[in-house]
Amino acid sequence: MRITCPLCGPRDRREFYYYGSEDYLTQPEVGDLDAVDAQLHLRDNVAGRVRDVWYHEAGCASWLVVTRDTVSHAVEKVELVANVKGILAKTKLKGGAA
Amino acid sequence: MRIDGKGLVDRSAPVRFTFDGVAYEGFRGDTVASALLANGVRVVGRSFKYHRPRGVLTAGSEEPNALVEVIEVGQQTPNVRATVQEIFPGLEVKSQNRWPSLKYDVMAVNDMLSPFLSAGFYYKTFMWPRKFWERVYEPIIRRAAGLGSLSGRHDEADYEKAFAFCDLLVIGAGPAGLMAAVQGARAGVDVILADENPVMGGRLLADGGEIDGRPASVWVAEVLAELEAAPNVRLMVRTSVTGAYDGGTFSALERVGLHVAARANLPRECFWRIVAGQTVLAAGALERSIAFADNDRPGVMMASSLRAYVNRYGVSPGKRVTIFANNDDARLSARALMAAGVDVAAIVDTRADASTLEDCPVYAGAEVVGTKGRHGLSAITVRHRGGEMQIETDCLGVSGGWNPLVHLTCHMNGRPVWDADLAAFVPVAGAVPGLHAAGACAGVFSTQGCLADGARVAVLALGVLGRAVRAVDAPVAEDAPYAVLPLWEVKGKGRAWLDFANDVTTKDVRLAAQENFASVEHMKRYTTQGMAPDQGKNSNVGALAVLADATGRSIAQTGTTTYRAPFSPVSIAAMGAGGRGAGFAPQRFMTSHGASVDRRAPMVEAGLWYRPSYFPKGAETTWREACDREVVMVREAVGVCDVSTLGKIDIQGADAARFLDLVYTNVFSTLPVGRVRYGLMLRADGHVLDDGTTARLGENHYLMTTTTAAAGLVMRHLDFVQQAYCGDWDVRFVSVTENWAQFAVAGPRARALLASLVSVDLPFMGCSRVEFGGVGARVFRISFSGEEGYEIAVPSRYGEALFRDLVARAETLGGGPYGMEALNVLRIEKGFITHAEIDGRTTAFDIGLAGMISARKDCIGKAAAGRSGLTGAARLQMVGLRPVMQAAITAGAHLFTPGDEVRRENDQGYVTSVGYSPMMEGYLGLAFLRDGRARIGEMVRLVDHLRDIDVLCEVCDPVFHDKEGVKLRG
Amino acid sequence: MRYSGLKVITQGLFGNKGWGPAWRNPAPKPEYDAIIIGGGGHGLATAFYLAKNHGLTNIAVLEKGHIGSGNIGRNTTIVRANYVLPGNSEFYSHSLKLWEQMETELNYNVMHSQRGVINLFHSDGQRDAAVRRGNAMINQGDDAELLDREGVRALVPYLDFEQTRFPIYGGLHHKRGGTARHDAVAWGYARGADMRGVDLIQNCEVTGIDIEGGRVVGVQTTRGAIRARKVGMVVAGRSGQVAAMAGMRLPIESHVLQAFVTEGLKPIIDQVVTFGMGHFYISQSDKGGLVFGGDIDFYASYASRGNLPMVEHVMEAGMTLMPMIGRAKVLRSWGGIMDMTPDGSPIIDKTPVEGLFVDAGWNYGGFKAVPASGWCMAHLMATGETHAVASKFRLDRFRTGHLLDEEGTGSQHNLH
Amino acid sequence: MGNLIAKRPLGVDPVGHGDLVLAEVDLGRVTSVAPFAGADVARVLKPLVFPAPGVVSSKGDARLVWTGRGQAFLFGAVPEGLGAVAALSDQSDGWAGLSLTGTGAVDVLARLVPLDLRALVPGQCARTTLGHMPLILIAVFGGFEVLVFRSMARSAWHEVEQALRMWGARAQC
Repeated sequence: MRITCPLCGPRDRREFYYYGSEDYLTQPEVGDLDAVDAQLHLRDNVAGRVRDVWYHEAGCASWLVVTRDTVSHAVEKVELVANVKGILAKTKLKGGAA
Repeated sequence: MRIDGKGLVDRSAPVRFTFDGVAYEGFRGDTVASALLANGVRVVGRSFKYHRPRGVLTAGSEEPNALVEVIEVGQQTPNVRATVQEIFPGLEVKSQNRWPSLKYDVMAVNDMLSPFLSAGFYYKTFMWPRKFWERVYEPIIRRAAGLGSLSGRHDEADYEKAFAFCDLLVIGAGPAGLMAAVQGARAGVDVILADENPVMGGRLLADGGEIDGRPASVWVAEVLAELEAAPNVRLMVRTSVTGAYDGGTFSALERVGLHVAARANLPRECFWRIVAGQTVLAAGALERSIAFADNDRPGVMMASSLRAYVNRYGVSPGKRVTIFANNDDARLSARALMAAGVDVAAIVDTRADASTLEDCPVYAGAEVVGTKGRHGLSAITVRHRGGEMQIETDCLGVSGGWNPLVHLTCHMNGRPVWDADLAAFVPVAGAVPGLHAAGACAGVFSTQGCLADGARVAVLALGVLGRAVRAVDAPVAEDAPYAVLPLWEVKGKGRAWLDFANDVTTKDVRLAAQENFASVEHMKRYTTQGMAPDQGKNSNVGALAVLADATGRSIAQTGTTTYRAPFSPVSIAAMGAGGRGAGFAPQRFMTSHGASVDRRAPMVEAGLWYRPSYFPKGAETTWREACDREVVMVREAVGVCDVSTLGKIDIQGADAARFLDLVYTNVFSTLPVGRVRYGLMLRADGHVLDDGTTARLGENHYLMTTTTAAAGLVMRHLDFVQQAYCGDWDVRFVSVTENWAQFAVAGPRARALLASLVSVDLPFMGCSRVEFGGVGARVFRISFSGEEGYEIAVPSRYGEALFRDLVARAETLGGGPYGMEALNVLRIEKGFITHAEIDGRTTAFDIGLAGMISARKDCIGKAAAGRSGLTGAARLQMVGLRPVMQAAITAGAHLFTPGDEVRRENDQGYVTSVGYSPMMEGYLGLAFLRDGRARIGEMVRLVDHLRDIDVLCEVCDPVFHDKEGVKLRG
Repeated sequence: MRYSGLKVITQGLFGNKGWGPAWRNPAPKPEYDAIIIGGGGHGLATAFYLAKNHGLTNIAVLEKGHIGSGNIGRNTTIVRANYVLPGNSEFYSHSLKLWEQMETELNYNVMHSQRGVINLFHSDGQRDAAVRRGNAMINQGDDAELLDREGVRALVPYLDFEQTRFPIYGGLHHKRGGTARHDAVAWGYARGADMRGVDLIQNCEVTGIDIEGGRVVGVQTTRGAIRARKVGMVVAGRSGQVAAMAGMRLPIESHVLQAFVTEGLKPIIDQVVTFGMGHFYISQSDKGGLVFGGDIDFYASYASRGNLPMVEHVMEAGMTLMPMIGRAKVLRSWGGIMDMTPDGSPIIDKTPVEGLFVDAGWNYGGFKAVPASGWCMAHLMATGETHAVASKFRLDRFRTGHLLDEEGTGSQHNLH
Repeated sequence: MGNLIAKRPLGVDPVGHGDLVLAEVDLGRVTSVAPFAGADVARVLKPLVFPAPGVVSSKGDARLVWTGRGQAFLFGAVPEGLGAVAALSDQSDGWAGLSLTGTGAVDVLARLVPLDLRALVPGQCARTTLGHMPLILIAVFGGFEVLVFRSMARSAWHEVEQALRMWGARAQC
């Protein structure tokens, strides 16, 4: 399997670490157990097109959202997590006392 | 029998080798099979189940019968295809799966018992008495089964792996593959042409026909010369492409050193990972057999292999040969044999309208119904229109038609489709993205057709690569239509083999159907057909045709089993090249490694790192003596320990403080510059990820420390949090673990030691930049031992020198170096945790640090940590344990309430860490105990069944040493 | 027809003409008392125990392909009861006891071979973890024995004790652990269920789950609608898709686990050996093939095939641990689709839909669980009550934080 | 205290086959540079430029080698004022440098590096792996510079050296 890192170009799967569904990108608010469940556990688990989160661990250290097919393993699109719009909006970040 | 003037072997280079201890002579270019056939050796192995004598069946890697062991000094390779193994001087080959000898094999008794050994018989018996399975039945079955043997000795040979990249990969160098490669070469793209044979040309060399009116081998040589001269072409011989994977990645096995005697540094095999833009699969086709009674005798061979032996090796496999076929292609073999002067006794053609042009008896509409010959074929029985007759013959070439080698097209779950005209499965286009089948593997069987198809498909692939080219003109070659009348089995009495390698007959397949193992997968698994070393290459289509017949379905309805990688077997050593010994994972050495080894410290693995276990001294004979001394040394004087393996992450930026507040449970934005704070990090799921200290080096500059084990994990986590949640924050971080060598100096005399080096006055949890003789260094006043402690960091190049210097200074103060054992005791005495305690299931609540989750802010994992299951009295909580009567205790023991029966239902917890405290003259333990903090002062029963320990312990606060932290603060 | 050695001989004497079908091919009825979706090991065992233990025989197993075509036919056949956490311990202990009587119970030789499982450890810390595990096994009533380095050497002398990257400190020996012939387990349960009247309906894919007023009333299939007031989803690998038909999201992500078998070899590996540091395990089948594997490929997949990085990792692990297998040739690789849960432990529970039950999330440990899973799922479907040994396998435990995380790797589906 | 003695990560002599040479190289001063958000690093870096992914910016002996997302390694002196616009960390002691130059350098590294090395030409670099080790690979004239973690230098040397030996034996075959 090869993934085209937006920074490094096409690379072998061995350079990447897989985290899981893009559900992980939504940080839950304290007290919202539904959101915790949704972030950490419940999955659509589609046999087909999914968006999941990878890390170019042996490369540029970018976190990536990879759009691909879980049946054919075809990779359709690779984006930098940092560039994926809407993540920050979905995450009502309360951290950072400073 | 060698035929003069035929074959491509080097007649000027005789090669001697042995088979079962007998010396034989062949020529350079021979395989073991061709050389043995040339020497008239017919029986080369015994079959898997019935131990019937077996001879060479094919001339290729699909060989199911002629599997042998290649013997080296102290090592052997089992299940080597005699049809692939090239001979070289000194080669030693042995037959296998027989005892005591190939000729007289005791297990051949199985052949007599065959009525009771039908498909799946073992599922119906051997059930009583129950204990007999492991003790009696299974050992007998295991010994009888299996083929060759491993030596049981480490494989010390060299193997390698490599990566290759190309625009166009061409698999197979027969007519289609050569044309495709030429097309690619001329288009100027990077081409790799891989072929499993030692010489390229494929069936052009075996068939021995003509191209453009000249011998095909001449055309092959010209094409190869062109390809070899092209800088953009890489020719890979002896290279079998074994698997198709995602993204245009293919695996391939190159036999690098198997055709020569072993020599230093020459790898036996190389496992290639080839990444191709586009791929032309020109793998060819395999001839298939016809099942008839006793069709497994030595001397019964595939018809096409006969001409391969004649044309490639100059060998006739028999003196008086017959051909049994249902198609025209087999006539090529008859003609090749006759042209070489071999007596062809007859052609038995199943087709009533078969031509009778050959210069030998041709029986049209006839079938072979039986064979004779105990250790090799002596006669066949033919049923023809006029009745039955016997023909004396020592070699029978069988052809049931051809099966395209669709395997690689199916490695991504594709299924081939049935082509009724060809009576064969053909590949489906697009089943492997970027891979295009050409020639015989696409169902094009004439030489002319293959040549043209190779060019056509290469043009298609080049088009995808953006190179619009015209197909080069194919040369003129044989272009006969492929005429076949399907016949899978000759029905009649006796056993008719489908799968030679696993001894599966048509009866077995019919029995499977009778018992309703009617799906092709059920039949395969019930009969084991297709599960032998040839993976059914010789039998799958025939077997499912018989199954289709038995179940009243068509072959297309019956379908195939799944084709899976590897196409041909690949040694574990090749795919695992580099993994041997220490190669499995990189070794990480601290700068003090050599200095520790100099002091005879046993170096033990800590993840990928090596750390000193202890530093033996004088007459000490056990690790405990050294450890006890080192602990006392730190408690009473001063000790030095290399802690460089801890992860160090340099964090900078205007939002660095805010970022740390997000990833740590506690607050770091309030930490003054020049101070250090202990921090706790949670995973997103609210469990403890890691702990460590972080120093504030400047207003916007922090240095984070992680545990050794979690260094990589934490880096990944920080990258995630930053990129996913706060990509717009101004924070930058980079690992500086490797850049700094860091040493702990701990003990009541640590301050004195430090003072001898540098003048610095640090408060507890303070840090400062210092200089040693021009070298910039950092000092942190932190402690993992409970004593006054400092950690001194210098650039790694100075690490060894500083370690030696610190140890020397410590020794003048009554101290010295200490290792992991002492470090562990010291931290247990102090109740400090390691990953023995934070094992991934632990919450902040469990370790008594729930208060560290700041209420003033959010942090990663806080939401999930709020789940009811992560806190409360039902959780196991960390406590200290002290055994009564100074008994020994052990980590891994479980805890019970005294008086309770020792069983799972009453389990109260377990011990994570144990050390012997020389200061307290007794064992101390850290443990997780149900509702533990409420039970301090109570007694628990500690039970370690595995080490026969059963003692009462007092539950204590986990901090045994200096509870108030007086010594720590100095 | 009862199987026995005598029957094999008498049938053999008469050309094996008398063996009848191992199971029938019934047409689906319009209605059953209960339906099991999934004719794999767990589904067949559920049907068998519904019939045998609870007398429920008007039931059907619906299988989209042929029975045993999922992970029961695509695993490395290891049977063991060596879990550390309460909740898992009692379940796998119960399962192992059922394995030990399976041949008698099914009158089918599943070749359950208690040849022993050796889990190696490579550091003091790993020894402590192994001891904790071994003690948990003994506390549960199962067997465990601690081997030191020499103890390991006596049993498996071919390991590389000198040069391997992570030195062998010792091992945890679970003598009652071992292997079984995977397909035979499916066939044995299928035959047993069929004999008790269960309809095994192959080539029957469920395409919808009919729910009325919050309770299940039947299923839609490629062979028509079938009514039932109780439906069990036992479709590991495809749990997410089937649950979606009932409008549910499960705490499951599907992953591919590869495994490998070599050409047949004379006996050389007599136990199951596992190498935790290298994520590698191996045994030798009765036919002689070395059967081995490693970790999942780590990315969500339904492809039932994997990629080279994990292939190579597994082979490299084999070469550092036991380089004597270097000359063995891998004959075949395959991939199974695993229901991976966030804590690595399974689910046997009711669902929010009345009458709809789920048995899922077996990660890569489902084979050894087959009998107890069937036993407990049958109990749940028949009585509506969770069986005592499966009481922790609740669907809502992730949400509440009552996790069964044997590996301690946290809520990440692919890390267990 | 007296001066501390500096040690090289490996301290080994070059090995080779034909004109192909594997040697340890002194990397000199190495500083990781990660520009702060919105900061004008271009002005300070001149004549070097902050490199695009996979690119080496060089002028004389000074080189700025891209090493990851938002990060480059500066080989040589640190320009004044750079610390105000970028996070700087000393990496001079964190990495071991090997050089592999001469005929066959691509073939030998192809045993260990999962990249099409023919496509990596001087002026380019890559973050990838050497076997199982993190790698900064820099294409230079006639070969490559191979940067690995200092602690892994021995393993890296061993693996490249072994690949070189086997490649040499093949060449003689």
